[in-house]
Amino acid sequence: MSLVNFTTREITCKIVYYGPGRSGKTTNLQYVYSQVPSDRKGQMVSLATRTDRTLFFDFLPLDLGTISGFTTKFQLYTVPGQVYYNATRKLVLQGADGVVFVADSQLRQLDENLESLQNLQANILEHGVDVRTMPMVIQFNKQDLPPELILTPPELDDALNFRALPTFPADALHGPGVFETLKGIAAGVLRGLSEGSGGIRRL
Amino acid sequence: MSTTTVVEAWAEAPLVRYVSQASARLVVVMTPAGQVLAQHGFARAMDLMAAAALGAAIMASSGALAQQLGERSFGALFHAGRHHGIHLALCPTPRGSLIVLTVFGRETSIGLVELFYEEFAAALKRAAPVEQVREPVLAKDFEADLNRSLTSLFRR
Amino acid sequence: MNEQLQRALDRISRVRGVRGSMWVAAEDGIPVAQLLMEGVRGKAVAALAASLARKVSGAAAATGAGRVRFVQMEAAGGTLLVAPAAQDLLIVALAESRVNVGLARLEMIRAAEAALA
Amino acid sequence: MPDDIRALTAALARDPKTLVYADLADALRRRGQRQEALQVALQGLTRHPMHADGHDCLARIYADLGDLERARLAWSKALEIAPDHMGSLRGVAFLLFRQGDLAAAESALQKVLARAPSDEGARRALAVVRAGRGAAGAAAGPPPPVAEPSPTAQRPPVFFGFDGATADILLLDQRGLVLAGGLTDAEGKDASELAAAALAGVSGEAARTAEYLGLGSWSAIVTEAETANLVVAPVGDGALLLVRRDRSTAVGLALRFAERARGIALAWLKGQGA
Repeated sequence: MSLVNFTTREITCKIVYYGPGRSGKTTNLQYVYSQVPSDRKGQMVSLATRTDRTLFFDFLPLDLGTISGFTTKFQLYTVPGQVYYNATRKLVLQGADGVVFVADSQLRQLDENLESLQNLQANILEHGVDVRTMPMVIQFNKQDLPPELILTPPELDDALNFRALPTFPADALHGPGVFETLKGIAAGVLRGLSEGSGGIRRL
Repeated sequence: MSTTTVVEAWAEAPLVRYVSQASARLVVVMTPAGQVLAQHGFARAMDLMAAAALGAAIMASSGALAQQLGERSFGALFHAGRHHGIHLALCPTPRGSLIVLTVFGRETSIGLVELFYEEFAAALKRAAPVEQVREPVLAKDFEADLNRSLTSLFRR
Repeated sequence: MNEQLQRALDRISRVRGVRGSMWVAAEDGIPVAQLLMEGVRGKAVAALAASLARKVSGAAAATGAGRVRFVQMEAAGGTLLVAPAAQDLLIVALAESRVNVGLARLEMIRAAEAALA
Repeated sequence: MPDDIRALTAALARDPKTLVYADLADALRRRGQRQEALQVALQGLTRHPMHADGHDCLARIYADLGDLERARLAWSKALEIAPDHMGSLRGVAFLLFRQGDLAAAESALQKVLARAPSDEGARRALAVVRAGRGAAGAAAGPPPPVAEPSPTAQRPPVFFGFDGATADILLLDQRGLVLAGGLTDAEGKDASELAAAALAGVSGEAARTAEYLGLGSWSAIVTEAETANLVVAPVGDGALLLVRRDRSTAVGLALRFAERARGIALAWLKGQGA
């Protein structure tokens, strides 16, 4: 749950980038890290294997600036994508204020996307949170690959987006879509802190 | 911010006392999700967040390991380094479970840290309020601010 | 090793007025072996005695007195005794004020020297 | 008002922008006017936030006031601005020593000596720190003789008539500042300040230990060491007495001697209005 410090007027939110293995979650964080001036970010912490696969999580603290008079900080986390790391995924997901689901647009990865999405829902449920109230966006990553290898955003929308969540086509390696995705999830999470919203509901 | 700062005021008095009793160099009180509630000794907010994220991760993974072994949880963890030691412990409070990470140097000892941590944990438990339903904090039109902030963040 | 440590504690605790004795890891301030009467907080005694011994050793060095063999802190409600031994161990005893310090000290220094061997 | 302080105050009044404030603050500190010193230093630093000498001076004032955390911060600031600032390097080493972090104190003193190999104070302190850490033979040889006169001569002769009045009896306050008496090292040189700094930590630790273990207030610590027996005892409100006796003196006798010295010290402190 977002942490609000009324004395210093600070908000801190935890955002988790979720998705199947090699869909580009870490790449999203790396791109953000490379673009943001150093006074607005902290060290990027990566707990990765020697082959650069995320072992536990990546972590990037980000200073978004002042919103409605509150200094707003985001903590971006990724989870390991591989199926057998579910225990760690569940740990990282704990206390998340919002989730970015990074889908791999490649046709041959469709099943992995679906499996990961189901796994996300199950893990959110296990934390006792009503999935429908968890701010979430979907990013269709790798849209830069040759058209014959990937599905188009409308096709992916049909296949993955049952809850009519905001979606963002992206090429995280080179940047397009990364910013829009972050903005989308930020808006979703902060809406939960604004007037007339119920926020995340526990079951 | 290199002395003590707190997000929730009730944590301040117990923390100040603990730091001085245990001669701790750095202390972070956080939620199991890695959100910082109070800290002492960090020079940069961003270093603090990374320490909290890693501390919460250690606690979470050792807790998961404990469960696999049929233990309820490990009460506290201690690592000794050449110049620093860390003490990491779970502290149940009415505000929910909290994690306390303590970094200490050779001027004190793990024995003293453990001794005074017990008092600290008890003080936190006494001081913590039950988590309350929160009033909305942001104005309805926060999105204009968000756009402006993100645009400057990405220098667009 | 463990048995030898325990035997030393037995002997020290037999001295009238001793409420508890323990071997303490000096650097960590943690009890290694202990024999305590009810109501004595072993962890607290170990942590505080080790810390006191360290500060006293620093002061002794600063006054040019050299390595410390025995420390005795007298207080209104009792006496704390500490003797540094080998392998970064301390032998610590908590006693009532009326304790025969000479006797307790003898047993402790003997134990410390035995641990050295 | 002594002349130096008057002259410095006048100089600062003529030109508030000068760096003289640091000298004035230090002069005030040396006279024991710590609050005034603090005010002058803080005001000066608002005008000269990058003045390393000013931060160094501020740190000394805090150290005298017993606020070691603020002292540490001020010295760190000075070293951020001027990494080779000798006063601050020495100050940091002193702090670490006083806090009992001998490992860190040793490396800090080595830094001082690397820049000023002829700093005798640092060399002696290093030898003591190493002895305290039990590093056999690590001491940097016996320190060469120092020409300066022993500062014990300038201290009040409170223990006049006692055996070892200026060599084996030391009265200090809770911040580790020498009040009276004196302590010499094996070469007969004054070691009072170093000993006082180390002892200040003992007093606080003893009080805490006695309190936590439910022993009430502490009355004495007797230490048998390799070459001497030491008795440390609280005197009145916050002062501390150290008595050093030869190893051959029975502990009981040393305690009686300390008790007599304590009586004298207490009477003297009362006379001082303390």
